[in-house]
Amino acid sequence: ELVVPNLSYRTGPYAANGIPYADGFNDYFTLLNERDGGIGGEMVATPECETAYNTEKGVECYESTKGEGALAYNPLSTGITYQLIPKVTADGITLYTPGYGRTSAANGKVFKWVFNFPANYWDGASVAIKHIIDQEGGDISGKKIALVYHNSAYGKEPIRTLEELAKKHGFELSTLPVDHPGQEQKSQWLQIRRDKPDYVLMWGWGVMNQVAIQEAVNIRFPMDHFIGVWWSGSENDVAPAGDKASGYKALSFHGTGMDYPVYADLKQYVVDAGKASGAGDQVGTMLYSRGMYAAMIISEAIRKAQEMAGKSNVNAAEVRDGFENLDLTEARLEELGLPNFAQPIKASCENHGGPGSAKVFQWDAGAKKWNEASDWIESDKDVLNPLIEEDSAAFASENNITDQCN
Amino acid sequence: MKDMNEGYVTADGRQIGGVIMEMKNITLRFGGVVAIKDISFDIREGEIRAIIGPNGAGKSSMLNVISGFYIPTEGEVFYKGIKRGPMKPYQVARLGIARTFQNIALFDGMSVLDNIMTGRLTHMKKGLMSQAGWWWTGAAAEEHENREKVEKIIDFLEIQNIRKTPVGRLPYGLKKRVELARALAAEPKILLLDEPMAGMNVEEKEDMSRFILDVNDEFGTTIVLIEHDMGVVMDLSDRVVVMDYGKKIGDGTPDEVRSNQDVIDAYLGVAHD
Amino acid sequence: MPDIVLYAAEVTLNGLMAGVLYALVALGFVLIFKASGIFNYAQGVLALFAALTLVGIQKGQVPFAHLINAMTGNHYTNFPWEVPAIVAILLAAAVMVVLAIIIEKVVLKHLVNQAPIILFMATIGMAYFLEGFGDVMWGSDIKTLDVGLPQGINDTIDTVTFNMFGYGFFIDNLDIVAAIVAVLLVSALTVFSQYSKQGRALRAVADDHQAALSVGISLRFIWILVWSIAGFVALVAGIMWGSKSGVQFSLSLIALKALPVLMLGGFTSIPGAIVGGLIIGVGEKLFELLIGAPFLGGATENWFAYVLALVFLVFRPQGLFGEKIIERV
Amino acid sequence: MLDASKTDNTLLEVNNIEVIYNHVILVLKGVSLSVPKGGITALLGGNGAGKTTTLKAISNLLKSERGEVTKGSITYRGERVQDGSPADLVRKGVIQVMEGRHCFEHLTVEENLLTGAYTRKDGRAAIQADLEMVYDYFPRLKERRKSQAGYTSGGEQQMVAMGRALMSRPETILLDEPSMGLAPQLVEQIFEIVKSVNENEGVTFLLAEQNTNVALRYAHYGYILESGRIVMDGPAAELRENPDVKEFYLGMSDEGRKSFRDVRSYRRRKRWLA
Amino acid sequence: MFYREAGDFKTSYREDSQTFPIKFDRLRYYAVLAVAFGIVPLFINDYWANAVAVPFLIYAIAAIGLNILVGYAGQVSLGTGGFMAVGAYAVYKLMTAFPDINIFFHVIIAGFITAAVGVIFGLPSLRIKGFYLAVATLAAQFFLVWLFNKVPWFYNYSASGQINAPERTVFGVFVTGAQTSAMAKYMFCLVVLTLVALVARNLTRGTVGRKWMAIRDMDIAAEIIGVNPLTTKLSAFAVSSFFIGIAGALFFAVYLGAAEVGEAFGIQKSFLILFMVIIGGLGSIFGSFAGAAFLVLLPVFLKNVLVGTLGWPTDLAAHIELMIVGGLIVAFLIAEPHGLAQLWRVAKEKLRLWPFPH
Ligand SMILES: Nc1ncnc2c1ncn2[C@@H]1O[C@H](COP(=O)(O)OP(=O)(O)OP(=O)(O)O)[C@@H](O)[C@H]1O
Ligand SMILES: Nc1ncnc2c1ncn2[C@@H]1O[C@H](COP(=O)(O)OP(=O)(O)OP(=O)(O)O)[C@@H](O)[C@H]1O
Ligand SMILES: [Mg+2]
Ligand SMILES: [Mg+2]
Repeated sequence: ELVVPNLSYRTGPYAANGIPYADGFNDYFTLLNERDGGIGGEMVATPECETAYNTEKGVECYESTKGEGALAYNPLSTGITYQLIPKVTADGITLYTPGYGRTSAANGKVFKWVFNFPANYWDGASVAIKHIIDQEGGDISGKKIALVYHNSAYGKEPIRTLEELAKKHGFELSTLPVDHPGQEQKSQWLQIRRDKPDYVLMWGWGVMNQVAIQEAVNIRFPMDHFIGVWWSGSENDVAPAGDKASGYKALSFHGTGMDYPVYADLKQYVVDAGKASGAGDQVGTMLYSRGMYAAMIISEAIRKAQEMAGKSNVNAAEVRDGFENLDLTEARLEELGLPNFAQPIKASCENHGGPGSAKVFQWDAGAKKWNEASDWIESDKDVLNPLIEEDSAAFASENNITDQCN
Repeated sequence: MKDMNEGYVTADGRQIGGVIMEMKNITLRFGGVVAIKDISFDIREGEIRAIIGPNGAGKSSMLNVISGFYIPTEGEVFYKGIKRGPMKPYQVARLGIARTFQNIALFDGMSVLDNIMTGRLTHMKKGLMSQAGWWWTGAAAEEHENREKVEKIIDFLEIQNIRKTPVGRLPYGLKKRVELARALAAEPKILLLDEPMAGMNVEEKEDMSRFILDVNDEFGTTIVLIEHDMGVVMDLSDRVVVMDYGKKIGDGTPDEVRSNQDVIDAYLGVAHD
Repeated sequence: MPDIVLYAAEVTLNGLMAGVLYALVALGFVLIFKASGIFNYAQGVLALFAALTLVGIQKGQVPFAHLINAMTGNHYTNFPWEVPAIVAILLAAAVMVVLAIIIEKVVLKHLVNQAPIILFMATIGMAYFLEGFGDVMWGSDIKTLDVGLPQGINDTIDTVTFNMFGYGFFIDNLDIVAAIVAVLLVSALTVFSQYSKQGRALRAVADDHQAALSVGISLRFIWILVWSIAGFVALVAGIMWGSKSGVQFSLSLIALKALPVLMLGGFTSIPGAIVGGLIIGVGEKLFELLIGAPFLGGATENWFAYVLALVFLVFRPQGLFGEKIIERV
Repeated sequence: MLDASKTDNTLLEVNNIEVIYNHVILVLKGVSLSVPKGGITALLGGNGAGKTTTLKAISNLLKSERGEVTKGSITYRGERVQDGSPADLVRKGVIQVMEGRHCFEHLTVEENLLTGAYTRKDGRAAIQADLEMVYDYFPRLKERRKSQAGYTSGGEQQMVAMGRALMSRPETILLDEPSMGLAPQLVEQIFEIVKSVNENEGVTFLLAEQNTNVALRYAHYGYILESGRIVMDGPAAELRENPDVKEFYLGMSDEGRKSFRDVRSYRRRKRWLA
Repeated sequence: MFYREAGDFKTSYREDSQTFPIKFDRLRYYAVLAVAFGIVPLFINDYWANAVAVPFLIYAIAAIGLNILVGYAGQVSLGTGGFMAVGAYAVYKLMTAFPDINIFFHVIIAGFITAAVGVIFGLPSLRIKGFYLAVATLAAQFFLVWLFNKVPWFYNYSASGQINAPERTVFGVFVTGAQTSAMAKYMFCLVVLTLVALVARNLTRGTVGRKWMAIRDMDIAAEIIGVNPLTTKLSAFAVSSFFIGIAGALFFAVYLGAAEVGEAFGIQKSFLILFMVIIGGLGSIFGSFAGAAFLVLLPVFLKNVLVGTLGWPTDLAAHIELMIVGGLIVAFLIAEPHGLAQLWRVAKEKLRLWPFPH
C-alpha cells in the first residue's frame, strides 16, 4: 500500500478553498484505486488530516502520518511548508508544494527533499507581467501596476520579483498590503481608484479575494485589468460579486473545467459510485482541478519511482527519486485523460521547479466558468534564476548545506 | 481642654502624647456635593479619637482624606507637625497610617493569612529578584520573620482556626476582624477604623472593644474610630468629633459631646445614658 | 488633478461608512454587556451563524446534510425550493430567538453571579460550539448572500461631487443602506434602553445579579430578550458584511474590527457604539492615507484602530460614553 | 400577640433545611422556623450563625452563590417554593433586602428605588406615590436622588436598599441586618417604619438582626440561631427576659449594662450547643 | 480514606509555607517529577514529542506567564501572541547574531527583552481596567505582529519573511534544527519549564505574589494599605512577559523551527493561552499546567477518536471537535467556575471527607 497523506483544511478561515482542493486530491487517487487498482498494482491510501491552516496542527498531522509510511506531503500552506522543510529533510520524505511554499526550493542543489514544480510565486509574477506586456502590445514602460497582497510571507513573495521586473520593463509598481483576514479593504481600493493604475495584480487568499473582487467591482475597475495569482482565482472568489465579476483574470498552472476525458472515468468510478470525497459538488472547479493536479503529479512520480526501483512497493526515498526524474510529457497527459491540462515537466537534480509556465484564465459569470485567455506563458528565467540562487544560497549557508547534486 | 502640645494621663492611666495629626480647614467637594465643609481638628498621640455623625455626614470621607485616598479640595493635613504634601495613598500608608473600611475591603481571593500578610508589605523589603530565589536569597527568611508577627496578631484576635480559609467565604463579623488584623499587621502609628462593629451583636462588640483597647494600650497606637453605637463610642473614646452635613458641630470629651445641644438635635435624638 | 484635501474628504466619508459597519457589530457587544456585564466573545460567531442560517433558509439547504449523508450514505443537499429573502430573514431572526432561549437555559442560567471573566470564558466556549455547529448544520463552504441590497458606487454622489470639485467621490451603495439601518437600530435601541422599564432592569442586572434577582427581575427574561436582540443585530451585521464577502468562517472575524469601537465608545453605551465606530472608521482610514501608506508601508489599520482607542482610553478609562467606573472604598 | 406555632396563619414555613455551599461546606444543619402572617419574626444569632444563609435559602438566592438546600423543605402559603427562581418568589410577594446593601451602583438613587417596582403592575401613579412615601421615610434620599448610588455613603445605601424593597409592595419582607451602619436615631426609625408598615399594611417581616436589643423590642417572635441550628425560640417578650439571652445578646448581666471599657477579658463564649 | 491531612502537623512556618504542605501531595509531586525526568524521555518518540509533549510544555510556560498577569495580578491581557512573537524574534536575532553563545542564554535574554516590551505595553494598565484593558492589549498584539512583518531587519531580510531556527546544541546535543531528537526537545523544554514553575511559585507565594493578588482583588484598597500600583502592575507585566517571551522563544526555536509572525503568533494564540489559563484556574500554577494539558491534549485526543477510531470524515470530525471542545469548556465552567485546579481541590476535599461527608 502506498500512503500519501492529505493534509487538508475543511474548517477555519480558509476552509472554502481547502475543501475543493482536498476533494480533487482525494478523488484522483480514488479514481486510480477504483479504475486501475492503484498505481502499479499498489493501492493508494490518502489518510486525511485536518490542519485548519494552522501550523501546529500541521505539525501534528505530519507527525501522526509519517509513521504510516508516508511517501510525500502536500500541505497547501506556506506556513506549514516552512515548518516541514527541516523535518522532511531529516526524515527523508518528499515535500511537494505545487504553486506555493518556499520559492527557492526550486533549487534542487540546496533543497533535496522539496519540489515545487510546475511553477512558483515568482513565476506567477513574471507570467502576469508577461501577459500584461502582451495585452499592451509589447511595451509597458511608464505603466502603473499595483499589487494588492495578503500581508504575510506568502503575499510578500512576489514583491522582489516585481521590483526586478519593474526595473527591466520600466513600469511603476505600487504595493498595497491587506491585513489578515481582509474584510475591510476600503483604503486600498480608494487608493486604487485615485491612482488609477493600469493593472492590478493580486496575491490574496481566503476572504481577502472575495472582498477585493467585490471592491474592484464597486469602484468599476476594469475587471480584465485585474489579475490574480492562482490562489486568487477560484469560483469562490468571484461568486459573491456576481455578474459584475465577469472579466476578472487569474493565473493557473493547469487547466480547469469538465472538458477532460478523465472526468468520464471520474464520474463512472468515483462520483456515481458514491466514493466522491466531501459533498462531491466541487468536481471540475478551479481548486478541485488543482488538487487533482497535485495528486496526478504525485502519482506519476510514484510510477516513475516504481519503474526505477523495479518494484511496486516503493519507499519514500525511492519516491523522491521518482520526483527528481519525473518526465511528464504531453503524450503521457493525453494517456491520463488530461490532454493539455498541464505543462510537460522534466525534472532533474538541479531543477525542482519545473517549467514555470502558467495560463491566464478569465471568469465568465454568465456561464459560471473560467475561460482560457492565453496559452502557456513561460516565466522570465533571466530575472528569476539569480533571485532563486541568492535566496537558496542564504539558506544553504545558514544550514551548512553543500551542493547536493555533485 | 489640655494644652495642645503637652501630653496628659487619662483617668485609667494611659499616657496621651502631643498632637500627631492635625486637620486644618478641610473642605472636600464632589462636583456639587460638599462632603466636608471647612473642618479642623487634631489627633493626639495614643488617644482614641471618635468621629460620629448622621449618615452621609462625611465621616468616611474624612477618613479617606486622612488616609490620602481623597485629596481635600481645600485645607491642609499636618502629620507630626509637618504639612503633608500631595501624596499617593500608598505613600501615606508607609508613614504608618493603616485603616479598615466601612464596606469591607478584603482581598476576597486570598486566604485570611495572606490577607493579613499584606498588612506587612510596608515592612518587607525584598525585591522581585530575591523573591524569585526564595531560599537562596533570603526572601524565605524575611517571610518567616514577618509570618511570626502575623501569627501573634492572629492569636491575639483569636482567628487561628480560619487562617487558611479564603476570606470570601467568611461571615461578615469575622471579615471585620480579619480587616482589623490586616491593619494591625502594619504596626501603624495611627489606626483608622470605619465602623468596625457594624453588624455585630453585643457580645462580639465587647470582644472588638477589647481588641481596640488592647491595641491602644499595648502598642500605644493612636486610633481614629467611626462608630454608630453610642455605647461603644462613649465608653471607648477619649475625644469625639461630631459631624453633620459636612460640618463640625461638636468636638470634645464624650461627656461634653453628650451634653452638647447641637449634637443631641442632629444626631443623638435623645440624650444617651 | 484633485489634491490631497479632496482625497482626505473622500476617505473621511468612506471612513464614516466603514465605521457604521463596525458599529453594527459593536452594537451586539454593547447590548449584552449592558445587560449582564458579559463580554460576549461569541458575537462574531453569532453573526456568522445568523448569516449562514439566512443563506441556508433562503437557498433551501438541507440542514445537517453532511452529517446525515455521512451517516446514511444519502446525498441530500437542497430542498426543491427557495425562500424569498424577506421570509428568510424573518425565519433566521426566529432561529436567533430560539438560540437565545437555548443559550440562557443551557449556559447563562448556571452562571449567575459569577465573575465577569468566567462569563467571558463561557461565551468563548459558546463561540467554539456555535462555530462547529454552524459548520455541521450548513457546511463550511463559501456561500453567496444576496438579499437584494444595492452594491457598488453611488452614481449620484459621484456625479454631484464631480461637478462640484472635479473629482467624483466614491461611496458604496451598500454602505449607505448600512448607515440607514444602523441609525434606525441605534435609535430604537437607545429609546428602548433609556426609557423603558426593561432598559433600567438591564442596567441593574449588569451591576449586580443577585440584587437584581432580589427585586424580582427575572434574569431569564432579560437575558433571553437581550440575546435575542443581539442575535438580531448579529443577523443584520451578517447580512451587511456577508453581502460583501460571501458567508464563510471569516465573517466571524469582523468582531475584531468592532472591539476598538467598543472600547472607544464605551462598553455600555449604544450611541457610543456608533460614535466610536465613526471615529475609528475615519481615524484608521485617514491615518492609512496620510501616514500609514506613504511612510509606514501600509496595512496599519488594524493596529491603528486599537492604538487610537487606547489613546482615548488613557484619558477616559470608561470610553467616551461608557458608564463611569465607580472607584470607592 | 402572635406566636409562631403552626396555625392556619403560617405564611412561610421552613422545615428542617440543610444547606451546603460549594458541595462541601455544610452551613445549616436542620433549621426549622415558621413565620405567621402579619407578624414580625426575628432571627438572631452571632456572626456566621447562618442567618443570611437561611434568608437566602428562602428567597432562592442560594443557587447564585453555589449553595444548595440539600434537605428539608420551604413552603410559602403551603406551596413548595424552593425550586423556583427568586423572581417567582417576588411575584408571590416575598422580597429580600440583602445584607451589605447591594445597590445598583451605576443607577441613580431614584432609579434604584424604581427597580424595586419592577414587578408591579398597578401603574405609574401608584408607583410615584410610593416613591414619595419612601422619600418621606428617608428625606436624605430625596436630597441625593440624582446621585449614582455607588457614590452615596454607607448609610444612604442602606436606606436605598430598604426603600427599594418597600417599593415593591410585598406581602412579606425578608430583612437582613437592616440596622447595620445606620445612625442610632435612624435605627429606631427603621424599626418604626417596619412596625408601621406591619401594622398599617399587614406586611409580614422576617428579619435577621445583630442588634438584638432593638430587634426584640419590635419583633413578636424570635429564633436564635447558632452554628447552623436553632437553639432557642419563643415570643420576643419571653426571650428578652431569658437570662442567657440577656447576657450574651443584650449585653446585660444582673447588674445592668456594663461599660465596654470594663469588659476586661475576652468572653469565653457560652454556647447552648458545643 | 485516600487522602490524609489529619496527623500531618506543622511545627514551623517554614514547613507551613512549603509548596505542598501535605505530605501526600509532596510525594505525588516528586513522583511526577521522577516520571517526567526519568521515565518519559526513555519512551518519547517524534509523534508524542512534537504533537503533544513539547507543545504542552511550552504552552504551560506561556500559561504560567499569563496566569501571573491575569490570575494573580488581575490584568486581563490579549497580547500574549504578540509577546510570544517578541520572544521568538528576539531569540532568532540572538541566535543568528551570536551563534557561539549557548542557546539557553539566548532564551533567557529573549525573556528579558520581552519583559521590557511587556512593561511598555503594561503602562496603560495604570489607567485602564478590566475588559477595557483586555481590548487595549490587543493594540500590542496587532502592533507587534505588524512590526515584525513589516521591518525586514527582524527576519534578517529573508525573501519570504519567515524566520528559520538555525541548528544549536546544548552539551553537544542538538536542541534546535532538523536533527534534534524528540528526547532533546522534550528535555530542553522540560528543564526550562521546571525552572519557570519554580520561579513562578517562589514569586507567587511571597510578598510580590500578595501584592499582585491584592491589586487583583481590590486595587484601591491595596493602594491604601501600601501597595504601589505602578510598580506592582508593571512587575506583573514584566514577569509575565518574561515567561511568555521564553515560551515564544522555545515555540519558535525548538518546536516549530520556522515561523511567520502572523500565523504562529496571531491573535488566536493570545486567546488560546487565555483559555488555558481560565480553564485551568486563575491564580493557580497547577491550573496553568492543567489548562495547557487540557487544550493541547483534548483536540489530539478527539481527533484520534473521531477520525482514527470512528473513521469519520475529517471535516465533520473537525466541526464536531469544535462543538465538543466548546461544550466541554461551558460544562466545566458550570461545574466549577474556578477552573480545573479548583475542581481538583474540591475533589480532594471530598476525598478527604470520604467516606463521611460532613
Ligand atoms: N466619591 C464621591 N462622589 C460623590 N459623592 C460622594 C463621594 N464620596 C462621598 N460622597 C457623598 O458625600 C457625603 C458623605 O459621605 P460619607 O461616606 O463620608 O458619609 P458617612 O458620614 O461616612 O456616612 P455613613 O455613616 O452613612 O457611612 C455623602 O452624601 C456621599 O453621598
Ligand atoms: N458563599 C459561601 N461559600 C462558602 N461558605 C459560605 C458562603 N457564604 C457563607 N458561608 C459560610 O456559612 C456560614 C454562615 O454564614 P452566614 O452569612 O449565613 O452567617 P450570618 O449568620 O448571616 O452571619 P453575619 O451576622 O456575620 O452576617 C459561615 O460560616 C460562612 O463561612
Ligand atoms: Mg461612612
Ligand atoms: Mg449575615
